[in-house]
Amino acid sequence: FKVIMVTDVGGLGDKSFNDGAWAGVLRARDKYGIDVQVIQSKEQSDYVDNLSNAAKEADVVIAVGFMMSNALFDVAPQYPATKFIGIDIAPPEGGNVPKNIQLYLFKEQESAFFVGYLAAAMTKTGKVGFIGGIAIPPVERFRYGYVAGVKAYNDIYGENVEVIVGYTDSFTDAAKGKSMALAQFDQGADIIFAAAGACGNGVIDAAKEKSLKVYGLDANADLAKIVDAYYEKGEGYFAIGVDSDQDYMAPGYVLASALKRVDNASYYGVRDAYRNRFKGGLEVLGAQEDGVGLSPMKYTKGMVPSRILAEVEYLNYAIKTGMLVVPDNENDLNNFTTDIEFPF
Amino acid sequence: MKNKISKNAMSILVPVVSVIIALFIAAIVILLIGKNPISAYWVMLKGAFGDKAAWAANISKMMSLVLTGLAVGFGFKAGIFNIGAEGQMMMGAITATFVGINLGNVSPVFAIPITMLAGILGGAFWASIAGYLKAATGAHEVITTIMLNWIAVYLTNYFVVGPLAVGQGVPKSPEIAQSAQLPPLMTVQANTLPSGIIISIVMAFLVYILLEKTTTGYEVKAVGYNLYAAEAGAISLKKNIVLTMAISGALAGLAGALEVMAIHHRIFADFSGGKGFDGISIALIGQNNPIGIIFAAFLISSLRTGSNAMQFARVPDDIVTIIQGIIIFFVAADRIVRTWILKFSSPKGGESK
Amino acid sequence: MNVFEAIIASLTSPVFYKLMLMSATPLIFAALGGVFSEVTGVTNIALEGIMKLGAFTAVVFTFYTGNPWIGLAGALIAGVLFSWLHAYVSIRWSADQIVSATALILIATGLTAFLMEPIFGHSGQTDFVAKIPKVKFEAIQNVPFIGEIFDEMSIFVYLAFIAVALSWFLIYKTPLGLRMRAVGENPKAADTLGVNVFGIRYFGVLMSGLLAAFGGAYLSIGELGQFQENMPSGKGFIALAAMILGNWNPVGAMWAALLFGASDALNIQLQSILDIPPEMKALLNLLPFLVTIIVVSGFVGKTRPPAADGIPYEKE
Amino acid sequence: MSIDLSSINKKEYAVIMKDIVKRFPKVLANDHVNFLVKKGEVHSIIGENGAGKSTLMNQLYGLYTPTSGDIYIFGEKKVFKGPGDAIKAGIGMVHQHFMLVDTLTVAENIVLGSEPKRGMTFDLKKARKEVKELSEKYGLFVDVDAKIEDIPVGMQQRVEILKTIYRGAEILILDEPTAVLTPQETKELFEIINKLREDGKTIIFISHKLHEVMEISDNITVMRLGKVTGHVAAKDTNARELANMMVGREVVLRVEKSEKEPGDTIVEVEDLWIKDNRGLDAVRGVSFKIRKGEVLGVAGVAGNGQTELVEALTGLRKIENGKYLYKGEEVSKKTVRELRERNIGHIPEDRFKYAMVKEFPNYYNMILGKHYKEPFAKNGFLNHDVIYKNADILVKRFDVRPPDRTIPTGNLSGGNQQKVVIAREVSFNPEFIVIAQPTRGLDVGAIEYVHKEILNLREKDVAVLLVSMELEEVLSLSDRIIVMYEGEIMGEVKPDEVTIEEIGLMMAGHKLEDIKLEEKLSHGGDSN
Ligand SMILES: Nc1ncnc2c1ncn2[C@@H]1O[C@H](COP(=O)(O)OP(=O)(O)OP(=O)(O)O)[C@@H](O)[C@H]1O
Ligand SMILES: Nc1ncnc2c1ncn2[C@@H]1O[C@H](COP(=O)(O)OP(=O)(O)OP(=O)(O)O)[C@@H](O)[C@H]1O
Ligand SMILES: [Mg+2]
Ligand SMILES: [Mg+2]
Repeated sequence: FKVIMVTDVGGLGDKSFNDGAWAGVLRARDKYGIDVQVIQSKEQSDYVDNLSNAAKEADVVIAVGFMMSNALFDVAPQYPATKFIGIDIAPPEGGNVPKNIQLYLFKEQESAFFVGYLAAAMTKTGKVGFIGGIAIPPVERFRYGYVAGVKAYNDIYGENVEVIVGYTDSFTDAAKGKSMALAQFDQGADIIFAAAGACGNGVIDAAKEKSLKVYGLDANADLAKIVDAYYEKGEGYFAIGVDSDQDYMAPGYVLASALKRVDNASYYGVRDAYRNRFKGGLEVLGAQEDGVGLSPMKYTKGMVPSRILAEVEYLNYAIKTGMLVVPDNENDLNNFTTDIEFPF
Repeated sequence: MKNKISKNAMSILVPVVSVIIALFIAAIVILLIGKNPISAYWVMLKGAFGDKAAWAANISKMMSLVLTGLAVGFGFKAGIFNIGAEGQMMMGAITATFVGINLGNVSPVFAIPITMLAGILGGAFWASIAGYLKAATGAHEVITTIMLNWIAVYLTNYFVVGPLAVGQGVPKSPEIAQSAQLPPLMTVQANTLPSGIIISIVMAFLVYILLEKTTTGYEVKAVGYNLYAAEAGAISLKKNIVLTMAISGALAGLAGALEVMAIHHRIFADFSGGKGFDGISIALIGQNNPIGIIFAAFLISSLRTGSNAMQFARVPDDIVTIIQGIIIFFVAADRIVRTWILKFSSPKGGESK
Repeated sequence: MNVFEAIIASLTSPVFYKLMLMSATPLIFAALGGVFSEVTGVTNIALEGIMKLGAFTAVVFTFYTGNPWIGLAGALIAGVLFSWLHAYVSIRWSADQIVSATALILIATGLTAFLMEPIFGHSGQTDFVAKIPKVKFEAIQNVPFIGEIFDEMSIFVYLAFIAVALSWFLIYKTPLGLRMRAVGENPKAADTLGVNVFGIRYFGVLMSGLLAAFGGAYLSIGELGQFQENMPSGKGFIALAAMILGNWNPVGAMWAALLFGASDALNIQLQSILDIPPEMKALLNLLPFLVTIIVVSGFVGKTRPPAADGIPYEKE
Repeated sequence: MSIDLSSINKKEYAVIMKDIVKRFPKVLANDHVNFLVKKGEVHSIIGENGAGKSTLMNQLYGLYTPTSGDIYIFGEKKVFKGPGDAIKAGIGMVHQHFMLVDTLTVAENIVLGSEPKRGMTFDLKKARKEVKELSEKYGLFVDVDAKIEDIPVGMQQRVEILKTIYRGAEILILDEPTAVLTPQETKELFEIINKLREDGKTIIFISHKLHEVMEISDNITVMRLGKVTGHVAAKDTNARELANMMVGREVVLRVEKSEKEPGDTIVEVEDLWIKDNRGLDAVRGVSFKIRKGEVLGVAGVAGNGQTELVEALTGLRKIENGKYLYKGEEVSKKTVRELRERNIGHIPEDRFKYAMVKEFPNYYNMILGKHYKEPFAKNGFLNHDVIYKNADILVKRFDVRPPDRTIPTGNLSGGNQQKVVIAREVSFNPEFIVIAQPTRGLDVGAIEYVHKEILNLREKDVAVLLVSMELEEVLSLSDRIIVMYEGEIMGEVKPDEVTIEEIGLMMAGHKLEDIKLEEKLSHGGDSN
């Protein structure tokens, strides 16, 4: 039983969805002892070729990334015996998904909602930032959710936390991410959520640098010192990670990460195919399905008041139970209000 | 002068030997990471030429590489370094798409040439900006074309997430009208053999004729070699600079249009995949000769297609970028290669000149 | 806030100047590199590739030794060795310099991507490594506006300006500089006076490797502490433009790099200040490139390369 | 022809080049050359273009390595790895094509490679001072702070000489130093050479101008086809004999033009103003007329607006003000192409830069300027059959060597390149032609040829504007002569009604009427 994963041009090492999907494949390998391989695409026109070649060799082919949509729908019908998994790929315009394709989409807005709420609750300046890569749908869904999270906080507490938005128009230029983060910090934001691929590394770096300055620490200071300093000074700067758990990249400076469990998607897909339970069609993974969520905040839990943690937990519950629907488009976002009341 | 190798033979031998040397060096690298170069190359060969699908994939890539190579090579002939084929290709694709989606119900007989022309004009216009600025103000084309590349990238992004955006998922434009799509020559499963390749090759011959048989070619070359003499010889430099850029851009724009019409049927962010930049390598390997460029484009497309397959032998495809670099390095250092060839082909060994 | 107010707000903020310097620093280094090479008559469009290799090597050496200064040294050595390839074929074998430089860019791209897996166990981006520490100067720190600009500034930024001064001094005030300029303008004339044309050209190209690698190292271990596959993101080409715009003069190149940095900073700040739809914000990213084109064609007009730039020198 | 070194006193000779062979891939440039120069003499080398003179000297200066043969300097055997070694041995060379760095100043050019230092910096002050002192000592006036690109050729020549003296050269090689000088400048140069000779320096002098050679040399070596064909002492020979020795046949040193009545006025220029590259007025209110079948010569020291005038008349430079009438039509705003369409021809002064595309084969260079017109092109396509035939005819008629239409023109010798250019312009059947410095650097044989062609044009009723710094040339070819100084015309004269002195005075900025007035005053009743 062989699984081949084909990446988009981002390739492995994006510390984002390609890496995430591969982690899921590896999890499946360890569990079921299957043969796995990854093929990376250099340019957009490689997709058809790589998927076709993979389809000839493998039982399951995973196409990672929304960029591969067209290629996937062109290739899959040609290889009916092979099962295809499309991650972050929406159904074709007509809506009919070929039988041998299982698509996974994510409710990015839900995970972004958590971090938006968290950021609004944690900001000392009344301003938070959002940095997008290119304004593609998943990035925009992150933004809708994030802004909705801030709005929810404002509604509940009658506050007026603002969101500053910027786009690097790149998923790779970390230097630009850093510059933009510094600019937003300068405009008064103290927490920034980066949904901009590798540009986010620059955002994290900027938060760390600014915090170090406030805390008066050096770069190697251990976590306990950071937490103490944060309380002592009563302020600090944070980045918020995206897709995978990026909290470890700068412990104490990444407040949380808005998870998109791409790994779960690829794992579910391979598992189902291996167990002959492959259904085909579209599955949208939200908080309910463990497809999105908030990182465990391994390093920053100690910095967040427990009441806020409890509120986020409750919001999670509200979303999972359908009490709360997070907007996934501009229109819904503009009309979004919340009347949630915490039971505690 | 005992072993005289003719000039023509040499101009073919140099790139061929360069390829061999590059493959040899890469083989050592592959060995170093503990893989078997022979099987890696075998998979690569099969990947590039092994079956119809491989050929289709290969030729699909080659289609626009020929054109971007011609675009850059044509500029070089006139002494202009057009680094901007990438941006011109994107602009060509944008304009072709614009026209392609707004065509309505017309016959392909009109739709295809009109869409193609739109791409040509888009690329030509974009390049002419640099040409015009050079002619009018002396602005260096290397600066302006680099900047125009970036602007084209951001404009493409803007169009596919803004005014042209359609549907959910990939930010993309709508599909161009069916009548504006170039039918494939052959379909092998999901791969198609685009009929655009015929247009590319015809263009190479047209460029050859333009350069060698027309007054425009004569003037372009004269300006490229010696602009002072050209000017004294009744050739308008300004007109020529703009014209050269326009033709160069038109070729790149056509590449963009063909990508849209023959392969993707729409535009999306980052769709050019650096083919405009590859044009530089291809022009250089093909020594700015239109016919040489056809072969150079085929070489690069084969390496690329083969490299995708090589990953199945678990050799990272980045090795192919290195191979491409080494080939071009030796094309640059052609004198070293010549010396080696002479040494190798002379019975006594050595004694050249 | 209207656009005009936003621009004023941006220009009066110290962060604008900080961002400008950060954006300009790698460009200054690489553009200086270009100046060194081309002043002696060898074009070097491989700056992008050398920066990339420099950025990567800096991280690799830091990764193995834990010491970013050794990383920097490694980057510089790599830059020099790598540019030696360009020097060797261009100078010794009269190679076409554009072709050879194009080759270097490809080799750097391939090599860094290829080596990431064996060294770090994954591709795309390297692990995080120690950065060259930021510096503070108490004296500057306390000046109101200026202090904020130079607060927590990378030492590379200072080095960039020192490099400009030193380069200017070397090129315009020393015998070596005189010889460099002579060789770039008329190598034969220099040769007839016993000046070692080849030696000077090697020096120019190797210096360009050193400086471009400096710029690359700034990107990786100066700011981010990591190498990413796309790293210089075209900055080497922009540096090339800065060199031309600066008329092949270190000080001119610096101004050009600062101009680019300023428009980049303005773009970034305006995005944070202006309340406009996302696609319009994305469009603001065009700003630095538009500004450069306008300046090149509007204000500066013709710049003049060294007369022998790009022309191999052959003795007989 | 070998020499026995034991039979001579090596110490007496500054230079002994023994059995020098220099082989280039395609030519044997020096074929067992023996060349001896005594200490303190001025020794000339003459020979046709391509005879191997420059090649021989380049070996003496360490630029080329001899294929075989030995070099002795002041009796000591030397092997030069590069010019640096030759400089150390006391040799200095002023090259045929100036070796100056245009963008550097005079002082910088002179000290380049042996710069005075202060600490690690280049001591410009000291350099300027040393150069000034040296320039005063030898009367070689230069503006130390001017950039080379801004100074006239005459001064560039002096810079070149100062470069060698600055390095303490004892042996000076001057390769065609007078090719670009005015008679006045040549005179000054000869004074300098004499001063240097008195100073004990040894000078090797190369020139195509035989009267100069006669004037300045002690001894003369003649080269032909890479070999030395003779040595003579200057006092034992004359110019005609030298010419014959060089070319191997009788040469006409001065062409005779026919008596001819010019036709109607075809070119009329009135109050012409033209700017130079720096935006300064280079031509200031010049007026003249040229008639059919008439050669109007323009004399003057280089840099007095002649180049700008030529460029303006051929459409290469903007005319700021004034009238330029051609056959009654105002053409001052016309482009090069529009002027060429009207049969205005141009033989530019800088062959390499303006006259041809080096890389193009002869057949392409022979149509440049009319390449877009029938019969060479039709509907935008070149007609190669016609182009080839045209080239074959011209190659034959103008005796281009080697007679091959496909050779890139840049690979021809200078004289043959000039033939290609002349062939083209003549074949375009001009009605008016602007000719600048047509014989610069050519040998006597080639000059004879070019002069004949110019007179042929005159015979064919073409109006000719001839700009030349060779006074002899202007005098022998022109019907009328105008002399330019600082952009203005000092006067118009007929060649047979003027003395060399008068022209010289005009070239130095004296107006003709003032000269005449002065002559009248000083000679009183003598003349009339
Ligand atoms: N660098 C070179 N490479 C190949 N051949 C050369 C080179 N330089 C000179 N030659 C050849 O050597 C011959 C002698 O050239 P040289 O320049 O010495 O002639 P010359 O006597 O100085 O002529 P002129 O009077 O025109 O200056 C030329 O005809 C040419 O064929
Ligand atoms: N660097 C060079 N490499 C190869 N061939 C050369 C070189 N320089 C000159 N030649 C050859 O030398 C021949 C004559 O060149 P050269 O310039 O010395 O002419 P010349 O006879 O001295 O005429 P002139 O005095 O008018 O310049 C040409 O055929 C040319 O091919
Ligand atoms: Mg010569
Ligand atoms: Mg000579």
